[in-house]
Amino acid sequence: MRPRLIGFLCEWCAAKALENMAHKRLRLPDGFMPLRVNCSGAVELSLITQALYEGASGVLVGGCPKGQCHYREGNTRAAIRLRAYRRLLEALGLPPDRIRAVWVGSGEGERLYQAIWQFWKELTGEASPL
Amino acid sequence: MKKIQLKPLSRIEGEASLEIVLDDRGRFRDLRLKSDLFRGFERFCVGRPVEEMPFLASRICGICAEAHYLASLKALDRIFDRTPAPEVQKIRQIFFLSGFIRDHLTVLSLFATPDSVSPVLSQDAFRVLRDLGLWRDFLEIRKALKEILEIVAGRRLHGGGGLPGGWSKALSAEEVAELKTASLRVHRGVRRLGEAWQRLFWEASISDNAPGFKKKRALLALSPDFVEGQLSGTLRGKNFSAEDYREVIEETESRWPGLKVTTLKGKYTYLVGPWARFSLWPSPGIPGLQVLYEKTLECLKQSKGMTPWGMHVLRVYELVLAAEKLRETVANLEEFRPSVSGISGPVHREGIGLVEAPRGLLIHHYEIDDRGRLAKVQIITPTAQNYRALIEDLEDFFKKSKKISEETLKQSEKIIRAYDPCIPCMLHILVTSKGQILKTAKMRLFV
Amino acid sequence: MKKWKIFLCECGGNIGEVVDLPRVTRELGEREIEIFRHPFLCSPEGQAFFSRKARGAKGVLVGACAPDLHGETFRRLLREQGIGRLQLAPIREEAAWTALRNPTEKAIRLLRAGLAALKQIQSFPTRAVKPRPTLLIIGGGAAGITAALKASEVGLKVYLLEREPFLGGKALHLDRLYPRLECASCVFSPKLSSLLRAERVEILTRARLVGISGHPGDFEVEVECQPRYVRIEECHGCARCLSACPVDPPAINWPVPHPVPRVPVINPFRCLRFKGQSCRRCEKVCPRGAIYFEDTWSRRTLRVGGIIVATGFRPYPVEKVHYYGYGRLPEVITLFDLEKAFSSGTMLSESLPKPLERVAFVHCAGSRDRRHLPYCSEICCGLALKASLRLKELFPRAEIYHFYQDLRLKGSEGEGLYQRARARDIKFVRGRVAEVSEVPWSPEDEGRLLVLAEDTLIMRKIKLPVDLVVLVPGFVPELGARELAALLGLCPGEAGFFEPRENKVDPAETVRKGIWLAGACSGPKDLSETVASAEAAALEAANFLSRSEILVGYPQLEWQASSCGKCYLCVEVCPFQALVPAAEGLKVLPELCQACGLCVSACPSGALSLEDCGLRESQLRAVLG
Amino acid sequence: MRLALYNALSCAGCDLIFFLEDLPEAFWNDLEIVFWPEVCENREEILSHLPRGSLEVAFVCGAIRTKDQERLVLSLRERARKLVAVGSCALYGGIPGLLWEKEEEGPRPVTEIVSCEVAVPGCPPEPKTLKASLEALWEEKSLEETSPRPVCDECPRLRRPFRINQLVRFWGEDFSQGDCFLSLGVICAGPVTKSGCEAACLKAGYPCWGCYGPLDRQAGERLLSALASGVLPAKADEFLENLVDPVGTLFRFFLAQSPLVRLRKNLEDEKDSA
Repeated sequence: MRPRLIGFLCEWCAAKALENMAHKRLRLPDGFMPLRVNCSGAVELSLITQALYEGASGVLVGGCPKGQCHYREGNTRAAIRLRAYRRLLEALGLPPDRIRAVWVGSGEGERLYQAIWQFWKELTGEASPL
Repeated sequence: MKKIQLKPLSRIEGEASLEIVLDDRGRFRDLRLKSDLFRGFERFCVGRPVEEMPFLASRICGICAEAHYLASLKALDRIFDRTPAPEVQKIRQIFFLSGFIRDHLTVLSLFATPDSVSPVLSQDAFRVLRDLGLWRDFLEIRKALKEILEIVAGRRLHGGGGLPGGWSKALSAEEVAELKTASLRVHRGVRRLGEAWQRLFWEASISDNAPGFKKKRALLALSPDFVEGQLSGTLRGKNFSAEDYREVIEETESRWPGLKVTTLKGKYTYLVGPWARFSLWPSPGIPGLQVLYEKTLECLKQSKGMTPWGMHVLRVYELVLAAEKLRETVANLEEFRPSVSGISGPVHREGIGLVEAPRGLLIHHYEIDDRGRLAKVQIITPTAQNYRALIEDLEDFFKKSKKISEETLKQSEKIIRAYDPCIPCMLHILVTSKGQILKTAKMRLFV
Repeated sequence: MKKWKIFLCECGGNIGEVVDLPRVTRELGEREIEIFRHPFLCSPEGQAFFSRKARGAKGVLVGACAPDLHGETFRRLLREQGIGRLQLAPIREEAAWTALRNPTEKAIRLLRAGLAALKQIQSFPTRAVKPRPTLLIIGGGAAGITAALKASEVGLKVYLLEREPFLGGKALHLDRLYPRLECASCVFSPKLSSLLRAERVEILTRARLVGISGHPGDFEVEVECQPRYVRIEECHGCARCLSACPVDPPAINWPVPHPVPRVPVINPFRCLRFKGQSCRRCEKVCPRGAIYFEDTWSRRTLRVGGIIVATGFRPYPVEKVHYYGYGRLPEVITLFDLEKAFSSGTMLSESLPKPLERVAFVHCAGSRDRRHLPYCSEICCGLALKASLRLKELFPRAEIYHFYQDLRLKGSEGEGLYQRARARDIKFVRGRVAEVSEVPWSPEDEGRLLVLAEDTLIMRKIKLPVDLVVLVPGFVPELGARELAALLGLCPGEAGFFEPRENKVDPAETVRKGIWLAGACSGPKDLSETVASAEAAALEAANFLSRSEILVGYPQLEWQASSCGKCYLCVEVCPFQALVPAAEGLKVLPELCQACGLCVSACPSGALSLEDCGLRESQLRAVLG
Repeated sequence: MRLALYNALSCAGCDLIFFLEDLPEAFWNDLEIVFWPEVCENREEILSHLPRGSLEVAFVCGAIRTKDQERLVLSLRERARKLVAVGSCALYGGIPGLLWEKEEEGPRPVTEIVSCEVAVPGCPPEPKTLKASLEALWEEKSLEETSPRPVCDECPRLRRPFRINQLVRFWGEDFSQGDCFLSLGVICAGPVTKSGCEAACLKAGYPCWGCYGPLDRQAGERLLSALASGVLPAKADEFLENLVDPVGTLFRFFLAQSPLVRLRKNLEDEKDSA
């Protein structure tokens, strides 16, 4: 089942968005592994390093839209943190594009799906069947 | 064809081995110095914030860390266009001299002294020092130096304090008082040890038929002080001076394809270090030192040409000189509060820092990019500059020896020790002619 | 020996037919694990099965639907058994319904991750509290008023928060109601009056929410009130001050038809006193001494058990659709301008050009348009039709045209309304209006507007000179909705309307427990729908707040003194001020902590950890392995 | 006591000859130096004549880069009953570990090649640290590390809640005393670094460079995470712009043991095999 794409999804927005799409029976790549988190701002960078090291081809962090964090600025923190982390990867000669973020509300499942499939396509060449 | 390996060479700074190739009749054909100590500072320091460089430079060498630190700091002074205040200069001087004394102390006591006693005794340098009654002074000076460095730089090794044009560590009145006591302890100990060593080495040079060095060598040193002044040198009996090291030094291809060594312009092998300093510097004019100066001079005159023991005698002189300077600088020191401010960034793109490290002229040369990161780092260490002379002398020695015996090998190690090579210092300058750093696999040659 | 127990729900065929559950059982099987399967774990029979089988478990993993749906049920059942550890793996949404090729494989990995998490959690991250029987309602429009009435009737204390000086919202300006054309104020004003009589309702006007902390059942909210300069508790509403005011129209006034509260408000931008003059006329005539010029901005802290959000909607700012000329051409008005004019009676007097010979209603002004509102607001067609009938009543000789895309008339009586309009000779043209222009087509039309459109039924271009254009825009969330969403942690959808937890079956609930939605803040609604949704929200709130106890998240933020460097970055990072510096280093205030984990990811020394909510490396390994 | 010491890949600053005045008395009892190139004349061959477990203690004071170095360390491990890793190069790869940023491979920590009974962190270790470790070794105390504490524990600077306005380069302002460096925007590795140095650099007016090694394996990412959490959102762009050297700043002493550099190797291998 390689490759794997880990999705750290905020349980307030992104995970909800996924559920909404699931109710419409819209499909995601098998290698996409959603893991629910309290807040995108709670995703520790070491966990991302760990994910990459353990074999994830990519990590997608899904959080609430800008200004809409349930914890006020968790998503803002996450955004800054991920940008800094991508810079670190770049400096180490690692592909920064393996780390992405998507900011969606619970009603914006389509954008979440687009982001996942786009990422997946770039990782594997397999395009969305939708 | 046969190979003899001295692996590793004993009692030098850092690990290296000597490989001697003999022909079928057991005569010398070739030699190689090898080491695995390559770390690549000039490569991985690129991209680091320039202000971190003294800190990184210190890690090049644990033996002469203070010299690297100060050379780097001086390069930073240039880049940020800052002139250190007199008080800052004093503190830096104390920092540097303490390191200098510690370095010479290590070389003389642990590396050189065992060679001066009969081989039976020379198993373990600590025991030799104890047997000779030098141990207590040795430790006492070390303790005092440690105290000085901790006060001045926060730590006894790889300490900090350097800012462009300044120093970050404050010195209280009590600390200054402590420094004074400690510097006196150093001075006292060094004086005692110096006398003992002069006697010891003098005797050794008579009883030991140690090989001599080539007499006429070009010499190069920063003059007239360890940390200040300009380059001066002598080549074929003629003196010259220069502002910029690039006017006098060039890099040339070595015998081994792709590797570069430094020579004076015109491909002259040259020497840096105690011999160069002693020859090029004016007499110090410190009253307490005059006697020792003349004795040393005489000592050199009496031995025919320069010998390993002669080199060590010069080191003894420098040890005392440094202790005198340290005492003098500390005596004039006052309380200090750091007060550098208003630096908004680098002013110049390039900076060069020169100091007379214990082993000789040390050059740090940086270029930075527009975000204040190091773009080019060039470090020319004394060991690298002396390398060609060392190899020449070793080859001469082996060529002259009819047979390569255990004794010959011992003598060859004495030659190496007299040069006091510092392997960690040296092994970050492996640059191929294409400007690339050699990787491990190819890096079997000690250059 | 106690075992871990895994429950797999077939969810009818939803999971059972897609995921090979026997294989899942085989692959997850271990000595320490017992696995059960049930066709409908959430059914009464399934719950009984769950309770029976879970007995004595070390911890329970449920592979079923999304945690929000039945998580609470399973948690309650386990609590009865004294079992603290529960982990949910939503294999229905995350595997059965979404996996492209191999849902079984994916389900196995997700269950493994769940198991890894289960093995590490310590206990329930919850505690039981008695909710406060107090309700905060944000928004004093039709929804807020209805909810307030209903909630007070069942015995809840209600704080009704309104941003404006008077209650009523958009409903105040309605003239007639769709589809029966009854008089809006006849229907609505009794509600307003009963609110004034209602017990336990405290009205806070000119107020807005600025802060919230605490948890469902016991929120602490901070409210900021703008000064009214009139003491509500003193004023009797005699209105003497209105006529005493030298400014015209009066600077002290109630500029709405049915002011609730019946207390005027001083507009400091118009009042002479605030312009530095010494006028005190209103103060002098007031028999109650209610005038209070020194009034200032104030803040209040309220403790409430739950919150109903009823912030409503507003029409799309149609001036953005520049080719319709709103704001530029005086004869272009919106449906709401018209409605306001009707309700205040100004329609009959001065404001319209007479004679009114021809009027065009331009439907979908900005709606169903990617550049403006991509969606249909559903209720505007009916409102427009209703208004055109009223207009016809007032100007029987006027020709009325509706330019529409699709007429969407809701309810069984919508069609009747349409037939009535046809019978009154109101004309319908199917087609989008391209432009409203003031440049006349022929000299006799000088001074009239030109509506350019295409009749898509007969495929002919139309250039119609008219005297009045009524734009019918769609609806967007009320101003400040996004800020409120951020404050409350609600999830707005793409259009900015708040998303209910589940659209169909839980329209009043939000993702946050203890916060409900009423009225048009969750999407455009007409009055009847608004009232219905407000009643639903009130019912949900009453139900929740009258429980004897509820389970709330009890965050287990752990602070390890030995690793802490006391940099106090966490203190600043915490959005809820739940961390404070203390003599021993740091103090965690669990009642303020929301377990968001921001401090955990900010701590450089790893001194903070969320025992039960944190994501773990073992979970990662389970999905990656 | 039969003893061996090998400096491996290092600046030689952790060699015990720098600690002579601080070594515990027990060190000198019946000292027999078998291998220690800096102070005795025995060559490497001598080790091959020694039976397994015949050395009481062996010290390794640097990192490992070449096969020869690895061989020597393995041979020491085999012969020594106690192996002591001294200094940050030996434990984490140290400063030379930064070569991993520029090359496919760099030096590796000794602890990754052989197990060590005692680990003495620091660049160089403070005498106190070394002495404590050696005494524990002599007394056969197991050196189970109590959970390490950050350098901040010993730092004299003033701490209070803060946000980072912008990153400040350490090039000349007077920082000799005052508030926590992080709160001033100067990147300080103190919070992610093991204590034991008594915050020597901080007391000398310098931020911590991290020489005592990371508190745990996530230290680099943690520091970055903390900085990103502290920076004002409006200043995020400026912050990223001023983070000129993320690798050196975050992983200064322990890049060699970061999973990220291994990851790069994995990715390259993947590419090669593809």
